[in-house]
Amino acid sequence: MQNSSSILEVRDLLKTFGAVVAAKDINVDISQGEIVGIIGANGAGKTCFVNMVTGYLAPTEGSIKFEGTELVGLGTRKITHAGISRSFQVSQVFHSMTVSENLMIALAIANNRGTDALSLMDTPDLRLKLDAVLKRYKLETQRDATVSALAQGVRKLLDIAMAVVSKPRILLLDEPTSGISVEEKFDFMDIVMGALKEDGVTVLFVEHDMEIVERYVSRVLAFYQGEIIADMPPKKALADKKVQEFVIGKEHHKKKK
Amino acid sequence: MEAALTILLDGLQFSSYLFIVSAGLTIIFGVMKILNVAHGSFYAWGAYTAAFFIGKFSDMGLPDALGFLIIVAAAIVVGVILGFIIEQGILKHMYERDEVLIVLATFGLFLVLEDIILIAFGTDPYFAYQPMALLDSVELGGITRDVYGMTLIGVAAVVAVGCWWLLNRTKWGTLLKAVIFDREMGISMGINVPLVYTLTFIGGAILGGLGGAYIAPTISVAPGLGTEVIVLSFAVVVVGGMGSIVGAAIGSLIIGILRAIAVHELPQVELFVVFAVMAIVLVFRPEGLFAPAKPRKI
Amino acid sequence: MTNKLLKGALGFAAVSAVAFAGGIAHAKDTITIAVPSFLTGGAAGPFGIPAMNGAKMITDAINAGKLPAPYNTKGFGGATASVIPLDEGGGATKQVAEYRNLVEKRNVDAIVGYISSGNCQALAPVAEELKQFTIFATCGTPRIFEEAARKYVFRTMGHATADNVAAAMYVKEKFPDMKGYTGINQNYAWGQDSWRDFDLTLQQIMPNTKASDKTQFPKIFAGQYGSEISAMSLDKADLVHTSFWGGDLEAFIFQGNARGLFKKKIGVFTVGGTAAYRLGKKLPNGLVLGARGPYGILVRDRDTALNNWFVSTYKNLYGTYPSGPAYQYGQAILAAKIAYDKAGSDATNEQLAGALRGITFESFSTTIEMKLGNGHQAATENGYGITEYDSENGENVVKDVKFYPASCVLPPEGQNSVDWIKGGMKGAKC
Amino acid sequence: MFNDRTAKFLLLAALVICVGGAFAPNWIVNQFMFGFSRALAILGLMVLWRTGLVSFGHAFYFGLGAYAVAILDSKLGVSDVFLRLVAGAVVAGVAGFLIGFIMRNYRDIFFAMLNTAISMVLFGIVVKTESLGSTDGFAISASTIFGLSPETKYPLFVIITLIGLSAALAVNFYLKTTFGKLTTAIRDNEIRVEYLGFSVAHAIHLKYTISTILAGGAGALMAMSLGQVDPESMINWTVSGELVFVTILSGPGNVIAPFIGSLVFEVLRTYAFELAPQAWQLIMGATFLTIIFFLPGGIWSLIEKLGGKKNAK
Repeated sequence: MQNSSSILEVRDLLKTFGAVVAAKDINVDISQGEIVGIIGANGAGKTCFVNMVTGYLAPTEGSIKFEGTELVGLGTRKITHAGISRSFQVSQVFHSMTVSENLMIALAIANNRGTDALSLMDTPDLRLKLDAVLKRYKLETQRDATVSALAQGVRKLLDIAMAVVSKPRILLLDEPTSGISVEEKFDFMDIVMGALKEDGVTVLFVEHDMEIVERYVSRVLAFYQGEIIADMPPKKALADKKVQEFVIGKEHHKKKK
Repeated sequence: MEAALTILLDGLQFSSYLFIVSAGLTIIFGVMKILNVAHGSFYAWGAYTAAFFIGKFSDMGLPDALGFLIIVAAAIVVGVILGFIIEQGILKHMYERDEVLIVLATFGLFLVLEDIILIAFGTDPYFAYQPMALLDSVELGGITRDVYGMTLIGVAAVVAVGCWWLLNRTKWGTLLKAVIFDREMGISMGINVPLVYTLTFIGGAILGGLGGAYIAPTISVAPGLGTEVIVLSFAVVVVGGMGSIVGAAIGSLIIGILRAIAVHELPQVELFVVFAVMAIVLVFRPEGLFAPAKPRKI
Repeated sequence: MTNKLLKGALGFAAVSAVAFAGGIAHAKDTITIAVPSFLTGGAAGPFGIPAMNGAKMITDAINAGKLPAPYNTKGFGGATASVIPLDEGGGATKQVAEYRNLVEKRNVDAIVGYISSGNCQALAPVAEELKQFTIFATCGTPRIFEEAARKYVFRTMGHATADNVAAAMYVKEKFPDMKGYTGINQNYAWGQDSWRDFDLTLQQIMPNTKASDKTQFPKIFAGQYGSEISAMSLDKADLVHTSFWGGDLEAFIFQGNARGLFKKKIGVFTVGGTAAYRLGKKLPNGLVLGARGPYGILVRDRDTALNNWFVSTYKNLYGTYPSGPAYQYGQAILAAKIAYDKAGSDATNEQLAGALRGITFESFSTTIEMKLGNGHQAATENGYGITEYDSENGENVVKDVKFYPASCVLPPEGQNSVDWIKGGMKGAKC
Repeated sequence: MFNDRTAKFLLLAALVICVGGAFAPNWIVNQFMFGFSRALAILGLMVLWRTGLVSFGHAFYFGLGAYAVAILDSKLGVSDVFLRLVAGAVVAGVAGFLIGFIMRNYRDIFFAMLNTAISMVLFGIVVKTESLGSTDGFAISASTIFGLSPETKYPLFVIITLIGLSAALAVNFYLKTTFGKLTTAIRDNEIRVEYLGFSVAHAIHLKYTISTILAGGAGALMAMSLGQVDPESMINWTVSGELVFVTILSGPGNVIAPFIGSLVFEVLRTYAFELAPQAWQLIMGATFLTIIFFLPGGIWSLIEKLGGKKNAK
C-alpha cells in the first residue's frame, strides 16, 4: 500500500508509558510539500508524536517510514541526517552565544556532518550562507546580539532557522507561536512559512492557535487521548463536531483559566 | 574458628569507622549535590576538640566517664559551628553557581582549615586514651580486644538506624527525599530548601566530627589526620553510590571485611583492597552500587 | 597587541627583579643555615619540633660561644649563623623544588637537616647537581651513600642497618629462647629496609628462629592498626619488630597496649626513644627500645661535659629531656661548625666538604667517625634498652642498656649493607 | 593559524621569554619551567571547562605522564627529552581515550567525581607497589637532547617554552574549528547539538582525550624539570585540586591565560612557603576562595579589563 507521493508513512503507531497510553492506532501519510497542522488539547499526544518521529521517543509498536526507510530504532542524529529536523516549544539555542555564532555552528555541522569538523569553522562560503539565512529570517539587525538578551520571538525564529539550515525534507515545529504576542504572531509565521516555502520543505507543526492553523495549513491532524480523531482540511476540521468538542472546546476552556 | 571470629570483628570494627565518616559525606552529597572535600576537616576538628577536652578534664581530675559526653558534645559543637559558618558564610552564596565550583570552594576551605588546626592546637599530638582505658579489654576469640573499639560497631549501628528512621519515618525524611530527587520540585512543593540545606550540612558535619571525636581516644591526634579520611570515605561513597546511605553502609561493610581478611590472610595485598574494590565498581557500575535515581541532563 | 607584548615583557622583568631582590647576598660575618624538618603533619610533634629545637639551641649556643670545650669558640668560623626553618612535609618532589629555591633563590650557605629517608634519597642527587654543602641529620636509609659516591652530601649519624643489626643482637642477648618473630613497618623505603635488615640479621645470628609469613606493611600515617594488631596477636611469633616513628608509633603503642599485645609479645621499637618522654605512664614496660643510636633516653645519664650541658640546657629551654631528633640535629649543626671552623666562614662548598670529609669528632653523646661512604657517612655505636616506668619520679627509664660499637653493627667501608649481612657480617668487631 | 593577535602575541612572548631566560637567575628559569609544564595540563582543563566540564581527577593523567618518564628512566634508561615527553603524552592519551568511553556519559559533579575516583585508584596502586617506588617515588636523571647532555637547565627551559607555545597555538586553532566552537555550544544546550545531527558524546570524548594528552605531557615535562616524582606530588587528589585551582585562577578567556595563571601559582606558592612555612596551605586556600568569589573570570578577566576588552579575542 505504498502511496507514491507520500514521503512520510506512519503505521499503527503505539506508545505507552506503563498504563498510560500516549499514542494509539496512529496512521498517517504525509505527501511532499504538505503543510500539516497538528492540533489537540494538552496531553493529547501531539508532542509525543513529534518526539517519536524525530527519534527522541521510541514507539512501543508500529512503524515510521521516511521515503521508504524505517525510522523506528534510529537515534535523533540519524534521523536528522536522514532529512527530518524539528524546532522546539521552548527554543533550544546556545544562549551565551550571538545569533550568528548560533547559526554558524548549525551551518558548519550541516555542511560537514562533523567529518571535517577539525577544520576552521569560520570560512568565507559559510559566511555567505550565514548572511543568506540571516536575511531570510530577518535577523540581520540582531546578528551580533547575544541570544540570552533576545526577545522570545527572535529566539524562536533563530530556533527554527537553525533547524532548517540542514535543508531537511521534513520540518516539525512544536508550537512555533507559543510565547509570541498576538500582534507579532502573523508577521512571525509569514517569515517562517515564506522561508520554508522557498525550500519546499514539508512542514508539520503543532499549534494551539486556530487562527494560525486556519491561515497556514493545508491539512489538520486532530489528536485526542493519543488518537487521531480527525484528518482533514482546516476549514472542515474546525467545523467538525468532535474536533470542536474535544480540541477547541478544551482550548477555549483552558484559555479562561 | 577463632581466626574467623577475629576477622569478622576486625572487619565490622573498621567498617563501622568507615561508615561513620562516610555517612556525613554521602548525606551532604545526596541532598546538596556537594562533594564536600572539607569533610576530612570536620573529622580532624572533631578529633582535636574531643582529645583536647578529654585531656583537660582528666587533668582537672574529673571522672573519665565524662569522656563519652565530651565526645558527643565535641561532635555536635564542631558540626554546628563549622557547619553553620561554612554553609552560611560560603556555600549559601554559591548554590546558583556550578556545582563543581562548590567542590573547589570546599577544597579551598580544606586547605585553610588544615592550617587553622595547626595554629589553634599546635603541632604536638594529643592523647585522649582515658575513655579507652576506662572500658578496659576482654578476651575474645583467643585474643585481647579493647571494648572501646567494639563499641564503635554500636555507634555505627545507631547512626545507621538513626539515618534510616529520619529518612523513612519522619515528615522531615519525606521533605528530604523530595529535595534529594529534585531540588526544583522541592521548591515548588513549598519546601524551605535553604533551611533543609543548612540543616543537612550541619548534620553531615556533625557525623564527620563524631567520626573524629570517637576515634580520637584510640589514636595520637596529630596534624594531617584529615587527609587520609577524605580518601577512605570518598572510596566508600563511590563504591556504595554517591548520595545513598544504604550504599555507604554496604560499601563500608564490603571494604572493611575484605580489608580485615587481607590483613589476616594476605597482608601484602591489604593496601590494594580499598582501591581494588573501587576500581572494579567503577568499571562495572560507575555510578556506584546503590546510586540514587538522578534526573539525566538530556 | 604591542602594548600587551610590552606588558608581557615588563611582567617578566618584574619577576626577575623580585628574584634578584630575593637573592641579595650575605655579608661575610654572617652565614645562613637552612634547617628543614617536619613543622606540619603527624611527624612534627614527636620528631620535627624537637629536632628544630635542638638545631636552634646549638646554633644560638655556638653564636654566643657558649658550647663546652672544645667547641667554645664563637660562631661558625667566626661568623654568626641565622637559621631558616623549613617544613619538610609535602612529599619528595615538593622538597626538591624547595631545595632548589633554597640554593638558587635564597642563597643559603649550608643546609642541615631532613628526617624522612624519602626526602634525603630524592635530595642527595640534587645537592650534588647544585654542588651544595648539605648535612643530613636524621634520615635513615643506607641507600644514599651506597648507591653513589657523594661529594657535597654528608650524614652525621649511622643508618638504618645499624639500628636493626643492633636490635637483632640485643634480642639474641636478652631473649635467647625467642622462637619466631613478626613485624609491622611502614610501606616505604624506611620500613622495608628496616624489616629486611632485622630479618636478615636474625637469620644469620639466630638461625633456628623463624620469621612470620604475615608481616604487616601498612601505609605511612594510616593511624589505625586494629586489624594488624589482631593478626599479630594470633600469630605464633613471640616478638614484634617495628620501625614506626612519630604519630604512627604513638598510635600503635596505644592500640597495642589496649589490646595487651605487648604483654604477649616482645616489642622491639627501633625508633621508640621519642615516645619514652612523651607517653609517660602510657608506655608499656618491657619494650625493647632504640633511639636510632646513642641518643635521647638511652644516653640521658652519660656523664660527659658535653652531654650534661646538652641535657640540662635543653631541659631548661624546652621543659623536657632532649629526645633523639634533638641530639641528631644538634650534632649535625655542630658538624657544620667544625667544618666552618676548619675552612673559614667564606669557604666554598668544596672547602667545607673537604673540611668535614673523613674526620672524627666528639658529639654531645658519642664519638662520630665520618668513615663510611668515602668519609661522608658517619659510623657510631648503636644501642638498646628495656623500658620501665619509674613510679617514684613518675617517668620512664630504660634498663639493661647495651651499646654495640660501630664496627659491630655497620658494614665496613665500601660494602653494601645487605650483602654484608647476607655474607654473615664478616669483619664485624663486637 | 598565526594570523590572529593571540597567536602573534604568543610567538613574540615566547621569543622574549626564551631570550630573557638566558639572563634570568636559575630559580626564575625553574619557576618558568614548572609553570609552563603545568600550563600544558591547564590548557586541556580549560577546553573541558569551556564545555562545562570540570575534572577533579586529572592528576591521574598528570601522574601517568610523570611516571612514564620515571619508569622509562629507571627501567630502560631512556633520557631523551622528546622520547620522554612523547611517552608521557601517549600513555596518558591512550588511558584517557579508553576512560573517555565511560566519562563521556557523565556531566557536572558526577564527571568531576568519577575522575577523582579513578585517579585515586592509580594513587593507591603506586603508593602500595614497591617496584613503582611506593611513597618514595623516583629520582629522574637529567634529560638529554639528541644525545647531548646540556650543562645548564636553559636548553630544557627553551624546549618547554616552545612546546608550551606550540600547544597553545594548537589549542587556539582547535577552538576555532567546528569541534572547538562546539565547546560552549555543548555547555549551553546539548539537545540542540544532538538535533543538529552532531554527537555530543563524540565531541566530549575528543575534548577529554585532548585534555588527557596535554595533562600527560605536562606531567612528563614537570617530572623532567623537577628531576623527581612521587605519588604525593604527582597523583594524589590534592594535585588534581591544584590543577583545577590554577585553571580557575587563569580563567577560560584565552589560551594565554593558563601560562600566566601557572606562573602566578608557582610564584605564589614559592613565596607562601617561604614566608609562612607552617601556614602556606592557608594562604593558598584563601587565595583560591577569593578567586572563586571575586574573580570568576580568573586573572584573564583582569587582563582584559586592563588591556581593553577586544584584545586577543
